[in-house]
Amino acid sequence: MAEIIIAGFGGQGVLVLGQMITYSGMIEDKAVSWFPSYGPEQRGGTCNCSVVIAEDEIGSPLVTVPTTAIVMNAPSFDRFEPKVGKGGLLIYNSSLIDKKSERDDIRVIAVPANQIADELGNARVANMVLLGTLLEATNVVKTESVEKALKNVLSERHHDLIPLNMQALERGRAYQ
Amino acid sequence: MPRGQVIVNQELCKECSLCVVACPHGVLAIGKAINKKGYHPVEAVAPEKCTGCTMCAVMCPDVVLTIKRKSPERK
Amino acid sequence: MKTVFQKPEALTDMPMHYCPGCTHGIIHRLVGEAIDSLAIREQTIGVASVGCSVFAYDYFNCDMQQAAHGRAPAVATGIKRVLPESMVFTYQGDGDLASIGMAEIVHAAARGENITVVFVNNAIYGMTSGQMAPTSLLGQKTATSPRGRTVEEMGYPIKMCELLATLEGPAYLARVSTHDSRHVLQAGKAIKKAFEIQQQKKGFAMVEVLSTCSVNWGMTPVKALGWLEENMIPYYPLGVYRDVTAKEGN
Amino acid sequence: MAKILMKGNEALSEAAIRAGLKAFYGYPITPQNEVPAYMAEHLPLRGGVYLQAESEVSAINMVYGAAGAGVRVMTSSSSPGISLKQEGISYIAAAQLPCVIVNVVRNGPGLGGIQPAQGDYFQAVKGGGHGDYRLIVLAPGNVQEMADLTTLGFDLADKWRNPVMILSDGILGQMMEPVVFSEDGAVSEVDKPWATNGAAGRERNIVNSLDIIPDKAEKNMLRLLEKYDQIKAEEVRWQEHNTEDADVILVGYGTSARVARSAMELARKEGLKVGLFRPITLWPFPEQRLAELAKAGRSFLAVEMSAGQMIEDVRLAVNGVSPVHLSNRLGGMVPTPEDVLEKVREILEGRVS
Repeated sequence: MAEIIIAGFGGQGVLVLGQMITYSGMIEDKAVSWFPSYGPEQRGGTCNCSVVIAEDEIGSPLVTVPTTAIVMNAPSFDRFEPKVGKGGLLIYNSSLIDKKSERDDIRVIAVPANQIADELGNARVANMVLLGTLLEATNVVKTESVEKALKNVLSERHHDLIPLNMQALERGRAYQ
Repeated sequence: MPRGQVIVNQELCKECSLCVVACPHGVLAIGKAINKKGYHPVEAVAPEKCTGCTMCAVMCPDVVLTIKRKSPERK
Repeated sequence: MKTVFQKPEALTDMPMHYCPGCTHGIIHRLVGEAIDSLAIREQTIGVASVGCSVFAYDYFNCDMQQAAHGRAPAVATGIKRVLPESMVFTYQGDGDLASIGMAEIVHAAARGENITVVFVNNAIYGMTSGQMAPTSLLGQKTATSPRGRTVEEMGYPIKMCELLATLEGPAYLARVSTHDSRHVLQAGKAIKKAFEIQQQKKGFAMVEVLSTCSVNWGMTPVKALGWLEENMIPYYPLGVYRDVTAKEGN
Repeated sequence: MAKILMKGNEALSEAAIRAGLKAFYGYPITPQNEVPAYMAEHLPLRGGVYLQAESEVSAINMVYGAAGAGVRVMTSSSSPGISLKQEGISYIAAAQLPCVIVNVVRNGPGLGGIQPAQGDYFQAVKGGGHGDYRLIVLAPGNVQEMADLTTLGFDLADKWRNPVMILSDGILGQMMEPVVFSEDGAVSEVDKPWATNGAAGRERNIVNSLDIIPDKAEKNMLRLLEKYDQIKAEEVRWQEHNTEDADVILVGYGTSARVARSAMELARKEGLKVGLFRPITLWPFPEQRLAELAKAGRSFLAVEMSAGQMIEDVRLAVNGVSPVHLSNRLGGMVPTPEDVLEKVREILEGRVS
C-alpha cells in the first residue's frame, strides 16, 4: 500500500499531481483515494493532498504516516519531512527549498523541479518532474497509466501539452 | 531628490499589481524576489519619479505601502 | 520627508486572508480611516458577517461580534439598542445582505435603526467559491449559473440602494466604487459620512461599495477593475440615493 | 460499467439525477458546494429544475412544496445551513413528504469551521427540529456509497413517505474515489395519490402539518410512530468485519469507520483481536445486532469525530453487558488509526476503567 502526501503552494499543481497518481492507479484497477486540504486557505496559501493506492479496500483516506511525501515548498518540507514513515521516501523541490533532511531512516531525493520546468519552457510542469522522480524510485503506478491518465485529466484542447508533460517526467527520472 | 518615497512591506504584498497600474508615474513594478508566501513583491523601480501622491497606496488592498512626501502640497 | 500614508490605527497588524487584489482590503482600510478620522475607535463595535469577510473581526482594531449568515443587522440592532452611545457598524457581502439576510436589512432600514452598514457588492459568492449572488449580473457565468444568469431562471439582480430608498427609514444611502483611486477616495468619504450620520443620531446609513472578485470572476485583479467599471456601474449607478442632511441644507 | 474518478459530492449528485431527481433547491455553503454546482451544470439539461434559494430556510420550504407536489426533490447543505432547515424538516416529516436532505457535516457548534466532523449526529437521528419525528438517516462510508445510498434514499423516502437524510462529512464530500453507476436507467418511483398536483377527477388533496384537535392529533401521532416501528423492523443496515472472535469491536460510521478499519488492520497485524461494526442506517440504529454482539469479556470502542454522540446509542444497545469506550477528535480534526489503536491497547491492557 502506498500512502502519499503531496504538498506545496496553491498554484504549484499539488492537487493535480495527486489526481494524476490516483487516476493512474484506478486505470490499473487498484483501490485508490484522493483527499485534498480544502477551503479558502488553498488560494495562495499552502495546500496538500493525501493519495492512497492499495490492492484492497482502503481504510482512512487521510494519510498521517506517508510512505512517500512530495514537497514543493519550504513550509511543506518543515511540516511533512518529520512525518514520513521509517523506510519511506521524501522527494523535494530543491529549487524552492534550501534545506537538507537530517533523517537517516528514509530515502531523500532533491530535485530542482522549477529549474528543470523553466528549462523546458513551462513553469507549470514542475509537478510532473517530481512525478517522474517518483515513478523511477517506486513502482506505485506505471508510466503508461500516467500517459493514459493525462489524456483523461487534460481537456482535449490541452492534449498538445502531453509530450511536454512526458518530457518533464523523463527529466525527473534522472534524480535518484 | 524625489518629492516622494514609497516604502514596501514586502511580506504583506500579494503581487496583485493594482498599485503598479494606479501609479501615474511608473514608479512601481512587480519584482523578482520571492516572499515567504511565494509572491513576487512590488518594487520601486523608478523611485526618483515618485511624487508622493499616494495613488498607489490608495489602491493597495493589503496596506503594503507607506508613503512619505516632502512638504505635502495638498489634501 | 513626512509620512502621508500609512495603515490606520483602526486596523490590526494581522495580514488579511483575502485573495491577491481583492478590494475587500481597500474597503477595510477605508472603514479604518473613517473610524480614525472621527476618533471613535474606542466606542465602535463592528459586526462581521458570513462570507469572505467572515474574518473581519481579525482586522478591525475595535470591539467586534461575529454574526450568523445574514443576521448582522439584527445583531447590530441588539447592540445599538442597549448601547445607544456606541458606534455600531456591520460589514456584509452581497450574499449575506441581499440574499439570506434580506429580511434583516430591510427591517433594520425600515426601523431607521441608527447603525452604519458597509455593503460590499462584488456580484458573486467568494468564500464558497463563485456561486451566483443576488447581485450577479444578467449573463454572468458563475458556478451555479454555468450558462449565465437569465431572467427566466433566476430573475433580476437586486439593486439594494434603490430598493431601500423606497422606505422612509434610511437616513443615508449611497453607492460607490473601488475601480480606481479617484473612486476609492470618494468611497472613503461616503463611508465616513455614513458614520457621521450615526454619530448625529440621524438613523440608518448604508454605503454599497462595488467591489471585485478576480478569482471567481476568472480574471487578473487589474482586469477585474475594468470589468467592474464596464459591467457593474451601468447596472448599479453610483450616487447618493438618500441623504437627510442634504434636505436640511447641510 | 466504467469506473469514474469523482468527488463524493459529485457522485451523490449524479446518483440523485439518475434516480429521477426533478428539483434541487440549495444555498452555498462549504464543504458541500460541489453538489449545487453539479446540479446547476447538469440537472436543467436532464429534465430537472435547479434553483439557488435566497437562504436555507427558503430552500427547505421549496423542497416541502415540490415534495408535496409529488416529485423527487432534494436539498443539500452543511451543518449551520442544516440547522436553519430544521423548521422545514419538522414540517416535512409531519406532513409525511418524501425527500432527500444531504448534510456534508463540518465542525461546529456555531459557525464553527469548514473541516470534516460528525457533530450533527444527535440532530440527525433524534429529530433535530421540534416535535416527535424521525428521519431515516443513511451514513455513506465511501464515494461509491455516496452514490448508492442516495439512490436508496430516494426509494426509502417514497416507500415510507418520510424525509431521508444522507449524513456525510467534509472528507466524504471532498475526496475522490472510483465510482460505478449502474447502467440500468430504471427509476423506481411509486404512485403518489396524496400529492397536490391538481384535483382533476379526484377529491382534493391537502398537504398539512397542523393538527389542532388533541385527540385527533394523538391518533395521527400514533400512526406516525407505528410507521417508525415498521421502518425499524425493516430498514436497519450495517456492515461488520472480524467481529466473531473480537475482544474489542470498533464502532464507527462514515469517515470514522474508514479510520477504524485502518486501525483494525494495524491491530490484527499485531495479533490483537479487533473487529469493526459499521452502522449504515444511523436511524434506525442497528441496536439489535449490537445487543447480540455484546457479551462479557468483550469491549466496544466508539470512534467518532464528535464529543461522543453515537456512543450513546451504542450504550443503549449494549445495555451494560459490555463496556463501551470512546476514541474521538473534535473541531475538524480527524482521528488517526494510530490514535484508535492506542486506545485499543489501553482497553486490552486494562488501562481504562
